[in-house]
Amino acid sequence: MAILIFKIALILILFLISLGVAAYATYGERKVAAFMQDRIGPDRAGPFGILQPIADGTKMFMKEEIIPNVSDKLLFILGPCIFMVTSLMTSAVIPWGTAMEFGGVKYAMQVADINIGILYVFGVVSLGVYGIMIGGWASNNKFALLGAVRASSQMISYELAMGMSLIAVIMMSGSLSLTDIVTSQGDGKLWGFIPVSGLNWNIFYQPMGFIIFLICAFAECNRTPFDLPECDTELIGGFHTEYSSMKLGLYLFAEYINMFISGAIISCLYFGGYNFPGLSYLSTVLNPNIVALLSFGALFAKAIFFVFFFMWIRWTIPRFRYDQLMKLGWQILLPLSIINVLLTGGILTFFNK
Amino acid sequence: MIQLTSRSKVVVDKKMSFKEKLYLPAIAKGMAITFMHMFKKAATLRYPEIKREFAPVYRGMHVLKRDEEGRENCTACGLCAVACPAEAIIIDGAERQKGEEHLYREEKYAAKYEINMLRCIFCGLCEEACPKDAIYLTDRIVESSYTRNSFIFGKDLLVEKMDDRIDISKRKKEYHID
Amino acid sequence: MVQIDNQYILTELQDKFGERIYNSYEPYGLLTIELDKNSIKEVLQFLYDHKELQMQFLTDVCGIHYPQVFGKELGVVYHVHSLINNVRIRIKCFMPIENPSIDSATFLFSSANWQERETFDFYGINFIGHPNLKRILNADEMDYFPMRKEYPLEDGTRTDKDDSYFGR
Amino acid sequence: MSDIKIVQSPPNIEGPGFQATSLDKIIGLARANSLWPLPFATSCCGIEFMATMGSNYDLARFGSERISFSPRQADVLLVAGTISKKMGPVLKQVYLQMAEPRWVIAIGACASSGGIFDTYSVLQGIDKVIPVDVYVPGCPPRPEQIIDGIVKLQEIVKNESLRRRESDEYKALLGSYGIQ
Amino acid sequence: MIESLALNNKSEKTDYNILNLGPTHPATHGVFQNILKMDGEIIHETTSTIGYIHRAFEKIAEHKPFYQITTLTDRLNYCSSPINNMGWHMTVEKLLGVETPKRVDYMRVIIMEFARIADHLVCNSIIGADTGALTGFTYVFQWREKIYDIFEEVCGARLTTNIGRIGGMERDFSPACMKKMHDFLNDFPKYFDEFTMLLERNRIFMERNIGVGPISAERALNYGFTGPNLRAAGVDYDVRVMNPYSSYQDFDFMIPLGTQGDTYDRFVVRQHEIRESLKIIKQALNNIPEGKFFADVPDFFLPPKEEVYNNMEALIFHFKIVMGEATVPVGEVYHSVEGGNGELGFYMVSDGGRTPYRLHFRRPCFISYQAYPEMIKGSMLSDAILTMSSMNVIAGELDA
Repeated sequence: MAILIFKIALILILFLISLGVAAYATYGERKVAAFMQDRIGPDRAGPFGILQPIADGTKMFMKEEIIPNVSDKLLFILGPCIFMVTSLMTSAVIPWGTAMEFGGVKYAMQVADINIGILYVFGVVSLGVYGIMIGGWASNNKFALLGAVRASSQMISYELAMGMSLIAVIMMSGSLSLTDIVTSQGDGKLWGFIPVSGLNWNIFYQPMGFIIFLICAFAECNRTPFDLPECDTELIGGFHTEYSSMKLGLYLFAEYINMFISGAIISCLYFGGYNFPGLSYLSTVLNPNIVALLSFGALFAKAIFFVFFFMWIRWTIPRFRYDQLMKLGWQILLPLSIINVLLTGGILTFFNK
Repeated sequence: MIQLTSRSKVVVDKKMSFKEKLYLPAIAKGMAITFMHMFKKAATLRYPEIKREFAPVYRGMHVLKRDEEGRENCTACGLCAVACPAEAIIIDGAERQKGEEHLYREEKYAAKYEINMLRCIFCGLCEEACPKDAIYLTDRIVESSYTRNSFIFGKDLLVEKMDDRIDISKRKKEYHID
Repeated sequence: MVQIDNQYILTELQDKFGERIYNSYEPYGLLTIELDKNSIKEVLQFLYDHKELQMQFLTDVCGIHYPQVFGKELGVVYHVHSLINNVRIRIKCFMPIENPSIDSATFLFSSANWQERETFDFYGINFIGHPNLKRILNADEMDYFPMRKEYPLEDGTRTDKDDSYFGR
Repeated sequence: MSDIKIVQSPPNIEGPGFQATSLDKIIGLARANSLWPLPFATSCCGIEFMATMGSNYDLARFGSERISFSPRQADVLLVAGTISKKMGPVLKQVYLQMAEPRWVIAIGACASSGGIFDTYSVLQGIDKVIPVDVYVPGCPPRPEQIIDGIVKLQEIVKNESLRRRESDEYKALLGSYGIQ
Repeated sequence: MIESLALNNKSEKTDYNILNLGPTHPATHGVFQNILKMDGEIIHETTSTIGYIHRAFEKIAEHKPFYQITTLTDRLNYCSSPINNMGWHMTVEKLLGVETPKRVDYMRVIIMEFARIADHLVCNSIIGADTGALTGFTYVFQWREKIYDIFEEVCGARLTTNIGRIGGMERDFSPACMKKMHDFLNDFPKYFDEFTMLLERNRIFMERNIGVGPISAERALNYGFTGPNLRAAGVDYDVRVMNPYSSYQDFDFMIPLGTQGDTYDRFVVRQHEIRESLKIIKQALNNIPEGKFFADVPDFFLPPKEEVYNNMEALIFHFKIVMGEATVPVGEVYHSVEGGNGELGFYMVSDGGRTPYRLHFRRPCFISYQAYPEMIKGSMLSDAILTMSSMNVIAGELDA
């Protein structure tokens, strides 16, 4: 019973955090963009403009909802819902921190520790594209349709390379469970000879895999340089051209949640998740609950850094063209990720003999 | 390729070096640039609070000048209205009556002087056309408003207030005639 | 190597076309010829193919309207440029306002396409052989040719001016 | 934020049913700080609008930097530049596609009144086809003036009652433009 | 047999997608409408409709005295209005047979080259923005702002400048203005390099642009291309060199050339033209001669205000000029300058009246934009948008 309460509480907290992060990521995006462009950014709504997301949200709620006459109404409403739900669901298998302890019972800071966590992430993420697809198709607008088609083909091509790059990580940890992958990145000997504490991260073993995974994550989140499904200058708004009011808000929100979650997943896979130097020492001296919060903080900070990184990239580089994107996905990233798998396998067998 | 002069040179190089082919170096360089800009002082002026200084010759809202004794300079000759490409100026002239010498400098004066600020393109031709030192454009901007009628500026808004003289000496042109 | 100047061009043209060149003069140094409108195609082709001249750049096409010249009310003015020799020539063709028509230059210059459409739009000059002669700048529904001198500039929808001042 | 002075509500939002309640005020405040523009930039004023978006003036400070080119998502239609008679129906179409509440700013002499183009082909002010909330003079207006226009519009938005869009006056206003 | 069937199928494909791009599409930057017939994302056929901001410049010009037409030329190519202004003044001066002093020429060159920089900055930063890199746009717009400051210091306006007068300049450069110009020359190149580094050799950007919307030199000439677009195709036609006006023969500069006439060529050519313009401005600022800033044309150049107040003769000239009653020779004149987008020509017919009898603008955008359907045929939607922004089609100039 207690575990149920804990899990429900965790789900609620994660839900709120995701939403809060997404809301403030919109603000962060605007501020980051502004600073990179020598501007100030929103600063009128509240001190430093921190109420900006609230203003935006309120406005969107109060805006008139337009459902085009020519659209498929059910699907039109379903699209943003699917997108939002899937983006929120992904966070379920992420180990957010070390275990908490209440009354001598340990509670893992993870909604569901399923032993195929990674596969679950993949499954849910690939469902997300249905949200875009359905929304774009139901709008009955050519720009939206083009955006939807671009989105789905992009997702399909990049998921492959993403999966291949992950296989290398799975080979190293020998498990599909995210918890195992994270714990294996704690203490140990880096490259087999440098003793480290909480820094035995996969990034040091899998730099190429990381880059491939990162690029694919960009593509999965529809962020520049892969924001073809919604690029302003070509498709106006892409798949969400016809959406107004909060349905548009859901799309925009979900995009930022996706960014946050992929930041968290990247951290878990390559940057040690909640591990940080000195974690094992602290857990011996401090209350486990405080340690759990600290480790959660570490993961959170890493995820936020990646959100920033996403924005940084967005405001720096141009986007690809559709055919170049396909070429990059199939002709460069996929072979590279296969090579990565082969290399990893070779090295593993060579050294672990 | 057709060569017409001897002063031309092909400047485009479409061959990518290996480093350029790698994508990442150029991206990293770009990211470094944008990152450095994060710590630069923003170029922004917070406009309604901090106002940018305009050039002294800026062509903003018009003013109908008075002379040192506070008399209106305008003599309603109509040259400004003729010179206006937007035909935004309407003048009604009237004869100066006895006892009004302290109000108007010339024998004729503009009983009605209206500029339609929405039509006006602030080209400054009226200022140039004025032979009587009467109309000037100033470095003040015309504020936006809610109705079209509120942009018809009559003499009440245009004639310079005695307690708020506008210095236009910097606008006057200097001619170096040898 | 021949000296390419206005005189040379004029002689070449007169040798070839003779009487069909009605008039020629050089305002501000630019050779201008008035041409029989039926020979515009031939002249443009001649200038284009001429070994020395190579007038292969059509700078400009525009119309003009002289309502008081009877029988020659509408005109088309061509500016042709030889980039190699850096020489220009202006060709004018006039035609009566009833059923004005002239051969299109699109057979030689792709750039003539829109310029002729514009001229048609403004003056109603019919370019024979033009691939797509319809209005370009104005709305298709327009039923007059606005640049002809008899049509006013304003459409009378402006409400905020008083025309009684200063002879406007 | 603090030193924005309270002004009299502008003339076109006064009248019965227009007095803002406190809920209205909060929502008005939110809306005013999140005016997403749809730049309908046709000519010179469009370039000045770009300058307004640029670093030196930064429209983002007013929460308005998220340009939405899709009319469904925009709150304020910024008409910048000459609207010819050929363009008029397009402009009206865009206005119709926008979701309520929607506002219109006419930027520059051409959009507001026709400017120097008193000709057969130019619409003498966009208020001939759609209702306009704020006029910005100038040809083209300085970025300061465009920001002024946005600030003036924010005043309208802040003080607008939520019921205004259902009121008869508003319907009559739209009706006069042939919008049901 | 099977092959021919497949071919047949391809050629008889009838279900094309029709996509209406514009007139308010964001990438069209205003008012161009292109109806694209598309096969997936490949453009098969394009129909361009223009005229959405037709403002009847030529008709207005027939109703306005000469000095008021400057305000019209401002609004032709509003990205580089000073060039248009100067071109118009030079046309009238050519008609009147006025010789301008060297100082006027140099001042004009400085202003025109600044305008060219401003124009090319807009174009290139918009190419960047259309590829998705918005930041470069904000960087160079700060410098465009500085050019505006200079214009403001010279004439009092930022964009539609109404700069210069028939027979000279409106006023001399003020010391503050000179300082701003020198500051610009000193600081701008560094920041411009930054912009260049962001885009020019970035593989993503290069791949987006190379081979996009190409046009061969022959086709470009046939389509009447001029300016950077023609030079990108590899023809070094530049009015400043071929028919120097306003003392351009005094300056040493190079004509940058492209090879294929694709978007990348156009981008790089413009980048280099900015650098060349800087060179010209530097030379002009260093060698600017002393002297009057107006020519001796009492019939057109307004006398000093003090003279007007006190001197009857000056007052009469003043009235004559403003009323537009100065005598003009009868005749016709064609003058062209190198505008932001190419040869900007003015063909004026004067009948001796107060207004031109006929004034035709040779608008480079209008003429070169016709090639657009041909240039984007067979390319993708994204390419079409880049091609359009790289041609720098300015609506005001296109529709007149």
